[in-house]
Amino acid sequence: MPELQVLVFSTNLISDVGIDSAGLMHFPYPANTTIIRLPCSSMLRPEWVLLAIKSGFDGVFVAADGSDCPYLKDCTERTAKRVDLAQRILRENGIEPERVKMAAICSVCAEPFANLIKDFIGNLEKIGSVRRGR
Amino acid sequence: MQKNDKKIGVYVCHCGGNISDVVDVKKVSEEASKMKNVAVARDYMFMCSEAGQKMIEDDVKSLKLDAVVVAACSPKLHELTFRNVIKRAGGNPYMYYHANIREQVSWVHEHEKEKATEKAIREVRAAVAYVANSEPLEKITVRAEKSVLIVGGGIAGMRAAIDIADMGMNAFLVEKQPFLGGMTAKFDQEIFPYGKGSLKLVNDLIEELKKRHIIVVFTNAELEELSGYIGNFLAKIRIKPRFFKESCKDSNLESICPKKVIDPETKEVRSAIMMPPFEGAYPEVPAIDTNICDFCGQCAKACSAIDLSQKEEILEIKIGAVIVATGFETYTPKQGEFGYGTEGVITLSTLTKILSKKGYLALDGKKAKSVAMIYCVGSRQEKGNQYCSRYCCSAALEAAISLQKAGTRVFHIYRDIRSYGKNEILYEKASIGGSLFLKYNPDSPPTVIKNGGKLTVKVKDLLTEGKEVDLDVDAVVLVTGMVPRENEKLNSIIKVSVGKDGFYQEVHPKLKPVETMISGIFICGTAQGPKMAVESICSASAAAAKAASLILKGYTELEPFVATVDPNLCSLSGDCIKECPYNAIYVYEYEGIGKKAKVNEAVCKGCGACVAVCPNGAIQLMGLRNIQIENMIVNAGGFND
Amino acid sequence: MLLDEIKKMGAFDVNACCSCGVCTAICPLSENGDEFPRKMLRYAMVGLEKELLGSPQLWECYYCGECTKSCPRQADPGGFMMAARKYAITRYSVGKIGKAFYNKTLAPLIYSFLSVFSLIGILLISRDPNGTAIFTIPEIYIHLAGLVLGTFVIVIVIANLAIMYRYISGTRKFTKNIEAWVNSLIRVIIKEVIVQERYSKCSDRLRRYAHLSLVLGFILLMIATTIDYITATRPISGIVLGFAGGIMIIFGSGFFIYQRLKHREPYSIHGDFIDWAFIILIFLAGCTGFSLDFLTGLSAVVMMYIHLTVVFDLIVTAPFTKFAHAIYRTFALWLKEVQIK
Amino acid sequence: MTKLTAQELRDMLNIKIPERLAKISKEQATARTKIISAISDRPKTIPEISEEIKMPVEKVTWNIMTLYRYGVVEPVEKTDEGYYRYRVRK
Amino acid sequence: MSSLFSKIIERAEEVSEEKEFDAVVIGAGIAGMEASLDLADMGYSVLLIEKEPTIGGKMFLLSKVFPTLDCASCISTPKMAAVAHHPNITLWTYSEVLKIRRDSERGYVLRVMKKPRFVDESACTGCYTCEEVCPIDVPKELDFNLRARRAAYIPFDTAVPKIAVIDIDNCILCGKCERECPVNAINFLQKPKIYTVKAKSIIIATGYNLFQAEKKEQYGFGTIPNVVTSMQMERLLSPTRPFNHVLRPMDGKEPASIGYVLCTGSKDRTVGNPICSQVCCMYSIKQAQLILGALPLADVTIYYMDIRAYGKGFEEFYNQAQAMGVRFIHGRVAKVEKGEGGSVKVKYENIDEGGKLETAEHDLLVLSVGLLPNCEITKVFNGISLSLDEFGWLLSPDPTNPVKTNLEGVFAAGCSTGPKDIPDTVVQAASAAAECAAYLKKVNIIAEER
Repeated sequence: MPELQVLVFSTNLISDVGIDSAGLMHFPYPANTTIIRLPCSSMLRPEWVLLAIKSGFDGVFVAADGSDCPYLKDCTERTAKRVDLAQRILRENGIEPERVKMAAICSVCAEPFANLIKDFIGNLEKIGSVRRGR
Repeated sequence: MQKNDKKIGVYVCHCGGNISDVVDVKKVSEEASKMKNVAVARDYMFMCSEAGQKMIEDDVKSLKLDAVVVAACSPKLHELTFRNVIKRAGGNPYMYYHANIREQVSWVHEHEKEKATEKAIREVRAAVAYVANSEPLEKITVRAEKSVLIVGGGIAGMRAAIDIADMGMNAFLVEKQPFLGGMTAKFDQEIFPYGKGSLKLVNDLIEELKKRHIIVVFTNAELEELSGYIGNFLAKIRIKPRFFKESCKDSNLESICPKKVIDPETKEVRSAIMMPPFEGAYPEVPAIDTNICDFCGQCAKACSAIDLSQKEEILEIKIGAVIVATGFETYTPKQGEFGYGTEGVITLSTLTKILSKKGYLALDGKKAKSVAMIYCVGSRQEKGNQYCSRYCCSAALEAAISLQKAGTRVFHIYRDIRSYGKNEILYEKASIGGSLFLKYNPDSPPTVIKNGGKLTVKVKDLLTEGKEVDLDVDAVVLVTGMVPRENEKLNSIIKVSVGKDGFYQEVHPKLKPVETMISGIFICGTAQGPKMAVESICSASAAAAKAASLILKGYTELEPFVATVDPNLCSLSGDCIKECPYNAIYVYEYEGIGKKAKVNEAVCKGCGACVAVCPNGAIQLMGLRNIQIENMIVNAGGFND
Repeated sequence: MLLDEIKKMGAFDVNACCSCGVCTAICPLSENGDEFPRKMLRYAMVGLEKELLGSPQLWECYYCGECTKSCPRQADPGGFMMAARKYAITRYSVGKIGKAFYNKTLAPLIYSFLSVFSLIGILLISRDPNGTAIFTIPEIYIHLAGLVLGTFVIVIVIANLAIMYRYISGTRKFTKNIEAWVNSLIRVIIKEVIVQERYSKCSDRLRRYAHLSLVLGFILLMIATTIDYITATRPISGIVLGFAGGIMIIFGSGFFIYQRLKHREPYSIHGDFIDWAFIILIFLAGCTGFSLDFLTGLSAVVMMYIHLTVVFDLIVTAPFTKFAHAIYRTFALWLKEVQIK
Repeated sequence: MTKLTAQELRDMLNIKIPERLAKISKEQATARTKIISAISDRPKTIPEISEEIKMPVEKVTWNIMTLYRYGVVEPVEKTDEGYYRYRVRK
Repeated sequence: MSSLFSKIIERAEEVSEEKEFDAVVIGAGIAGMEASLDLADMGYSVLLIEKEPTIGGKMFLLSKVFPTLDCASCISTPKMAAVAHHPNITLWTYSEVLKIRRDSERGYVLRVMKKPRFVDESACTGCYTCEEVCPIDVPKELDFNLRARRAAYIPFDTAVPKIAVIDIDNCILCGKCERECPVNAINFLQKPKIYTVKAKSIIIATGYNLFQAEKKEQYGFGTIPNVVTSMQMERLLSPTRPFNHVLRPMDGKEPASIGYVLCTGSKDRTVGNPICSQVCCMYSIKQAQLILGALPLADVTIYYMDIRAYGKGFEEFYNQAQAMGVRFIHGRVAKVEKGEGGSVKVKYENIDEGGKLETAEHDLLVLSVGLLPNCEITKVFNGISLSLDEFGWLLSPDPTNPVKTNLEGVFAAGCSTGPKDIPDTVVQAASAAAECAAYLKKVNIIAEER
């Protein structure tokens, strides 16, 4: 089985800082992650999740801003809407909706991020890779 | 597809081993050099160094690179650095992507060197995909209002206002209380080593303030609303009436007022009429506390200067920047915390107030012969405030010196005496003056017992082999620290983020100590964290300097990362307009196309919320267009190669 | 208050102490379990009088000044130890008589009184039964007077030591083995009185020799006097010993007087009446006693009177003045040896 | 070839080179040669080199680290005692 | 012995053309750079003078900085680059202010000497060839003598400007560098140049001196091997470290146990410095954390008097160090002695543990040296005097304006007025820039009115 690959969407001002702080404090998490920064997690277009899975990623983790978001107070709700939509799209395409997950990562959430991403990858392992057929 | 003739340079930083100890940087640059459009890929010890920058600069010039990728530390540190490098080399600074392979790769995957290298390659691949689709952007120039709003009229706020005025800008100073001076005016204590009292400091600043007519002071006023963006903020200020047209000669006014209340801070009885609290206070005109006053009108009968018909006003002002100097509050111990609530147990702030008035401490009319001071109350706690409040050790020592001068013996029950810098002299002075220092372990804190009118402090003194010492004292002073001011309303207006300790969070303690995540809003003084008076003043003028370097020119430049609508794709679904939290999108009549959505660039903050909801992908973020993200997603993994 | 009492005796700067522990760690004599001077300072500052007076460590210090030189706050811990010893002498003394000697007006009065008293006594004793030769003294009277005096002093010293023992036994426990007590005493007398081994750990060598020569000088003189007394004549052994003892005392006390006048070392900077009285009396005793071997006739007699007066002053006041440290130190070191850890 | 400016300055100011410097330069050169030859057969730790060429350890460390920074030698492995072995960089 | 450099100084030539600036900033450490950048951003012309061949002061030599643990280079090097490239900043390195006098018309007039590098600044590419061929090894000051540099050298890998310089007092004028230089940049005939500079205002950012550890004889620095200063340790821990790892300077062994002696040269009247240096506690705690990162099995013990973790995030950082296993012992080290096999013995009283007298042995002992004033600059003031406080730091007489000195138009930034950590330094530097800008505005208005 090829190693699972996870795409992480982070946000410039908050969750990316949180992910950085995991680095600063040396909280390890699996290396089979790739991180793409957005300004705010509510920018996520649901179809990008499908695109990621189709491009070979086994899961998408959305590190949302949570209540710290400097742009929007209701950032979490908005992002949740996008992720709901993304799950619907995945389902419509015959893909497990569990492949996308969101969580609010604050700018000092070093350990929570490391744990969440470990859990997420652990869950994905149960589903397996999307590239299993290849 | 996009035109694919872009020349890209990829630069991988070792960060002096921070990255290269884990990531095989040579391999990353080798892989990068094989990527599409990459003209050159190099690695170097310190990309951010002068030599590293020069390397990129030279490459951009000689190889005519269109775009650059640097894989190094977090973009929060150096994205700007490298954008400037490209600019210097004559390129467009936005044809750039900063891949984070330190915080997000080498520092977290130390034990998986190969996988870390692979991740770094993926990050670089995504970055190359990004810049391959990037296009030159220009900064958005916005005219900036050469005036600054300062929130808080304590020493920091006043200092900032004076500096703003002196540097050639208009200053608006807003103070919630009826008088200027803030906390410093309440504790008249000598400022070491200046030999000047803090009240004198406040008075000096007020005098300076009064000299400058360019400074507009609003007391009894609050920031009600803040809209706009750097250089062009619109602030609404709510000014409560003072009900006094001018100063009133009759000094009996306070007793005429039938309403009496115990002031929560001074614990003294006062009326609804608030007289200037100290000589030289500003404004000199008294004010009526509307929280208490029931408009019985008795005072108005006594004094013609009182006009109870005054109404609240709301003022709108245009400003270019905001400096937040809202200060701190003192920690109030919980009932029973080190005997708090028992008679004779007071806080440091109460003690300083008493000392500034009387010069000695007397409870029940008798001068206290001995006083025990318990340090770190409300600071350095395992649960509660973890931080050190910085000023309290020195302030307590200063108070001890005054007490000793008045013949009172002082016991200091402390954890660490933090009289840093020149304040060490205070520690020495207090010591020589007869203070006894006893060190306690936080695991077995001192206890305060009141037995038959006698206060006893029991402390296990680490300095004396941990022996339990009983101190019979006349008073116990709890050396209380600073806590962040609770100001939900203001926080929701200015939207500056708050750190774990509850104080406003600066962007970076060393690089940007007074800047906030919101450009154009600065923090200073104790609003940012505990500080001594002089340090507060320094940070205030630092904030003024930073505001000046942004708006003094009369214009300011904004990053071009704003949303933009392709009117040809727009179906005017209205989703984006609903989605935008800043009301930056409106309907606009495009020539020859008709009514479509349009973005106000200066108001747009570039959050991208609109991007997600557009059914047609007509609205996109400059610098992060959908095609760029999509290309990053498709190429990052390299699974399709 | 305890600290104020001690400060009166010379610990002027002790308040500056911030408990960094350098004094204890730099002290060549301080050892694990019996640390000083910082602990002594703390006892005094916190007001733990029993702990302070119950600390044999007070007597371990020779005031070499290392602690004072390295004190970052210039709190003069060495000076404190000195003052604390003075305080202890007053507290250990029967009926707290010792306190009078540390009073700036009382002390000179006491000394004057004692001197006059002794002179009169000597004159009285020296009266010939025939009433003619006033200035010839039968030595037997002198020796007798000395014996009475000695007994008196010894009784007081023992009483003082009992008080000291009570304090020290309040802070530590001692072995019940008598043999150990005896062995320790011998060991202490040889090592700490005769050889002064511990003192060699202090850096100032000359000072150690001066102190050692003072102590040995006293011992030699004591032996010489005893020989004189027993033989009732002046055998050559007694003369030689007396001669040597005299020189040693003059050198020792001369050295300390010189140091005090120079005011350079920490231990010689402060000093009040009682310190000066003690050292000058020793010096005088040495000089007068020594000169007796060279003088004849009337001058010898006058010198003898002075000598006797000085020695009288010294011995009678011994349990209450600095002189007492010799016995307290020996006792403290002895107790330390027999203590159960 | 034109005269070196170094030579010109020497002549102009009539400079004699202090013996101290001449000695340093000679000593350094021999120290370096000795160290390099000591590790040419196999990598050695600093105490080993010091033992072999009879040079105080402090001096060997100083020179090894200088040579390391100038890229002449490199560390190879760490011994159990916590010393690194150095060899000449190829 | 008159040095060669002094002979060359005699050859200094005056530059007749006068230069004019709004502000002169003396000292290009982090404070000087910050103040210069702020003023320059506001549009004022700034001359930044640094006496060393590279700017950066002491910060760029540090490893990582507390309490955020980001690398010092990452913060200071971009600032250095920004200073070098700012259009409003003129940067003179390797230059000394000889004299400053007041001129009623024009503010201040300075005489500044640009010392010769003996290298053509415009030609040098910083290729290191001269350093490689130079036969003279000299202790490298910027590595605190832990290794050598050459008489011809480039000060530092991240130096700005990255130009070679020849240390003429250690040069034997052999000419090797001159022959080998690929761009023929070396020129021994360069002379010092003396400029007259007019400035409306001056900012003094001369920073601090480190306490010279050998002055505290009991601690054995310079006589006992493996006793190092905290600055040397800082270098050992930094990514540009002089050694291949964190090793003992005596025999290159990896230290298994490291001790820190706090308050070396601070809070100590025996060395004449009664005040606290403000940063030693924190940098020692930081170094302890870094050591545990580099040598996970090492024991680190910190001997302290009071831990002064007073700033934002400091207490949390201190707690973190305790959680990582750093030992904190309350007790000032009294004496340091040489132990077996290069170890170092320290004697102290463990005060909080019942006041026991203890001796500990460490592989490496770090003396956390304090900060002392570096206010030599006051000597160049001619006809006017710049006041110092009782501790020798620049006097700041007015708490309402702490960056002001006793002279009008002269401001103090950073550590010149007292010891400070980096955040405070940066804040104070910006503050000095603000006050300076306010002063310049006033001066300009007066000038216009005339």
